[in-house]
Formats: sequence, structure tokens, C-alpha cells
Amino acid sequence: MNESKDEQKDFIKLDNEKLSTDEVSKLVISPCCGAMSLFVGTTRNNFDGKKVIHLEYEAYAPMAEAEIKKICRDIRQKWPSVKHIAVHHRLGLVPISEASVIIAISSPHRVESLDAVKYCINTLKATVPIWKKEIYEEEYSWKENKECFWANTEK
Amino acid sequence: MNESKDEQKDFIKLDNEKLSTDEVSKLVISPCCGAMSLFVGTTRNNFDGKKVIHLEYEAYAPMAEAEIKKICRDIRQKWPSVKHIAVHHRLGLVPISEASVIIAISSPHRVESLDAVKYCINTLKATVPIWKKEIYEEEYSWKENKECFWANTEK
Amino acid sequence: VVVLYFARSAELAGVRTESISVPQQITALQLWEEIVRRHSRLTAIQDQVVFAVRQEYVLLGDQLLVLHSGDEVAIIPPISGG
Amino acid sequence: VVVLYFARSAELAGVRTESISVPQQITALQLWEEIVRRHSRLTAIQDQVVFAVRQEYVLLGDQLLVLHSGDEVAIIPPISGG
Repeated sequence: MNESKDEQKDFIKLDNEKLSTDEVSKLVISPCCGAMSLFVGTTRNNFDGKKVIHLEYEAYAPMAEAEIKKICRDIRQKWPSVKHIAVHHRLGLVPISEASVIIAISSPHRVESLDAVKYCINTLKATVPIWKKEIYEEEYSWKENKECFWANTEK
Repeated sequence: MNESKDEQKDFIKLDNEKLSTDEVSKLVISPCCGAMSLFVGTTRNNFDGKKVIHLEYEAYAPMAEAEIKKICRDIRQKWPSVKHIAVHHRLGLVPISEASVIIAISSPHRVESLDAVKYCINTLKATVPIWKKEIYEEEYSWKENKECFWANTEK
Repeated sequence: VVVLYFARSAELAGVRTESISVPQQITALQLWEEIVRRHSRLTAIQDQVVFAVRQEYVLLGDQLLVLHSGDEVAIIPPISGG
Repeated sequence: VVVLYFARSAELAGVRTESISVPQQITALQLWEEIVRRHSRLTAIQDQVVFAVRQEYVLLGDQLLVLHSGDEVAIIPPISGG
């Protein structure tokens, strides 16, 4: 099939716009692929019993994009059959229940897209310079991913 | 949080309507959950070098629903923190690149939803009585999942 | 009992559903033989088919089935959902 | 070099970006000490911070940095994207 020789594409976006699973899934869908897996990170209404009002994200944007591109390259080495990869991360204020990150990956068969999505979100949490501030009713907190090796959180 | 004590829900649908990732993801999203994982099975345009025109699915519908409910029960035993589960399978004619199945699962943290989605699609392929007929240009073929233990396909 | 045919088994039998009379107690394999007597083309899938009796999978073996009038027995060729 | 502060380090430093003059060759740890001299509150995150020099991670150790005018050095507190 000619289609399967089409270029593999990476779609990376970091901005303040609301994210859409439909939009992201349309980016990666391909007629030569039978599988697409998605991960959607959403903002939770609570942390340690504290009510979260909303979240705020900031990024070192050019480096964050470069680190996400590195993850895409790693994925293509580990799972060469992966077709398209989309990683959209929202920045700025994110209300409760809305998506902060959406990852979508297509592949001819399902195991590659499932495993690659898991690898992608795990690695993103460990290496991409983005910060989340949880705003509670009377205070706020900068979060630290447990995957971040230079964080001091108990592991 | 009261929200997290809300009932966990299973959404199962088998019909001829076009599937929507947005619709399915809205079913499972929950303010107490930070993660939602989705798997979308789409129809491929080729098999063994043969051009696929479209697919046709049929189901033993009441039993298929019962088997999907069993999978949901298994998931809740294996990953008790899983919140909502949606499994939509399209029946009848499915054109190329459209979704035949969408699975979406939400959980407070990501590992449960990622692993549960993988388990759900793997088990669905092994146990849910649904059949796929691939229609090529001049012939057709009833497919057999390699997960189906009574199939005679080389494994 | 009501026999339901799906996918390739429906094509081979040329029918999707039919009522047949069988002994109330019968092994799965005997029931299969009874069905093949009516639709000989089903032998083609003999070694890759299972039953669903009242929506529960049953292999074509010596297991004794206790059937009641109106019970559904489905012929389940290899599945391919997803 | 241009120093970029993010998240908690921006709050502690009270600034998001500034230009500072440092020797062209300097270890990462010496650079950190120079930055802390300007913003003493940054000592609070001393043991949980790394640099990104020209967008590549560098630990605060004895590694020698070769810096050019205009190079970006970012202060990277523990990340929390996703």
C-alpha cells in the first residue's frame, strides 16, 4: 500500500488553548493503521484532601518541545511501526476536569500504540520542563513529578 | 471529596452508529480522576497486500454485552481505583479509517487506566462474540483473532 | 432449543436461527453431530467452533448439557471483534 | 549569559530572566553559587534543582561549562508536567 509508506509525523503543540481529544485523534488516524491509543491527563479536584480550584502550567517552551521531539525519536526507535505521534500540552490556567495533556499514537497493530503511549507519558513526566502549580482555596503548591530524578520527594 | 465516592459506571454500547472519541471520553471523564486512557480500533485499508474496501461486523449482541460486563467486573477487581469504563463497538458496515471499537477508562492516577485499557482490548478480542468480515475487491474473509483460543490460526 | 448461527457458520448453514428438537440431556458433541446432520457443510469448521449455551461458552466435548425448551444454543466460530 | 527562572525558582528570585556576566569557563556549581549570590532565597531549592544549558540538562556539579555571550542557562526546579 502506498499509504503505509507515507511519512510518519510528529505533532507537538504547547499553548493555552483548550485541548480536544477529537482534534488530536484526527491528527494521528491513518488508513494503514488499525490502532490508535490515547492518554488524556485531566485536572483533579482534590489533592491530599485539599480542594483544588484550578491548575496553572508554565513551560520552558522551546526546550519542552525539543524534549518531546526526543521522546518521539525514542518511540520510533523502540517501535518502528508507529505511524503518527501527537503530544498536545496545555499551558496557563486549566480548570478542573479539563485536559492538561493529550497524547495520541497510531500504529498498524495495537500493542505498539498502547505501549508507546505509556512510554510517552512516563517519559514526558520525567524529562519535559513543564511545571504545574495547584491552586487550593487558600494556598498553592508547585507540584513535583515522582519521575523527576532531581526532585526531593520521597520515592 | 464526595465526588470520588460517586458510583463507578460502565457504559457499553453495540450498534451501527459511527463512533466518536469525544463522546466516549466525555462519558468517563470525572473531576476526581487525573487520567483517562483510550484505545480506538480502526479499519485498515490493507491485509496481506490485499486492498480492503470495508469491514462488516456482526455480534451475538446480548452475549457480547454480557461478556463485556464480565470484563468490566474483572477490571474493577484488578484495578479497584478505576472510575468509569466505556466500551463502544460498532456493528454493520464500517468504512476504512473509521473506528470499530473505542474503549475509554478513567482513574485517579494514570497507570491503572493505561493498564486497564490494554487488558480490556486484549480480553475483548479473546472472549466477546463479535465477528469481522473483511471485504476485498473480489472476495471477502472472516477474520479470526489470534487471541481466540478455539481458532485454528497458526499462533 | 433455538440454535443461532453466526458469521461463517450462518453462511455454511444457510440459516441464522432455527428451532430443533433434541433430548433434554445430551452431550455437547452429540448436539453438534445432530446439528451437522442438518447442515453437513458445517463440518468444514468442526475443529474451530464452540457453543454458547444460554450465553455461556461450552466446548464441543463430552460435557452433558441439560436443555430446556426455548434455550438458546449459539454456534460460535472464531471471534474477531475489536 | 541569559539566566531564565521558572516556577518556584522564578518566585524565589523575583525575576524570570536576567543577563549576568560570568567567566567563559566555569563549573556548573560555581555558576550556581554566582546565581545564589544574587538571589540568596534560591538556597531553599539548592539540592533539588538542575540547569539547562543551551536547552540540555546539566547537574550542579564540577562539570566545566563553556559559555558564550547570549547562551541561555535555565534554572530547572523539579518538573511536574503531564
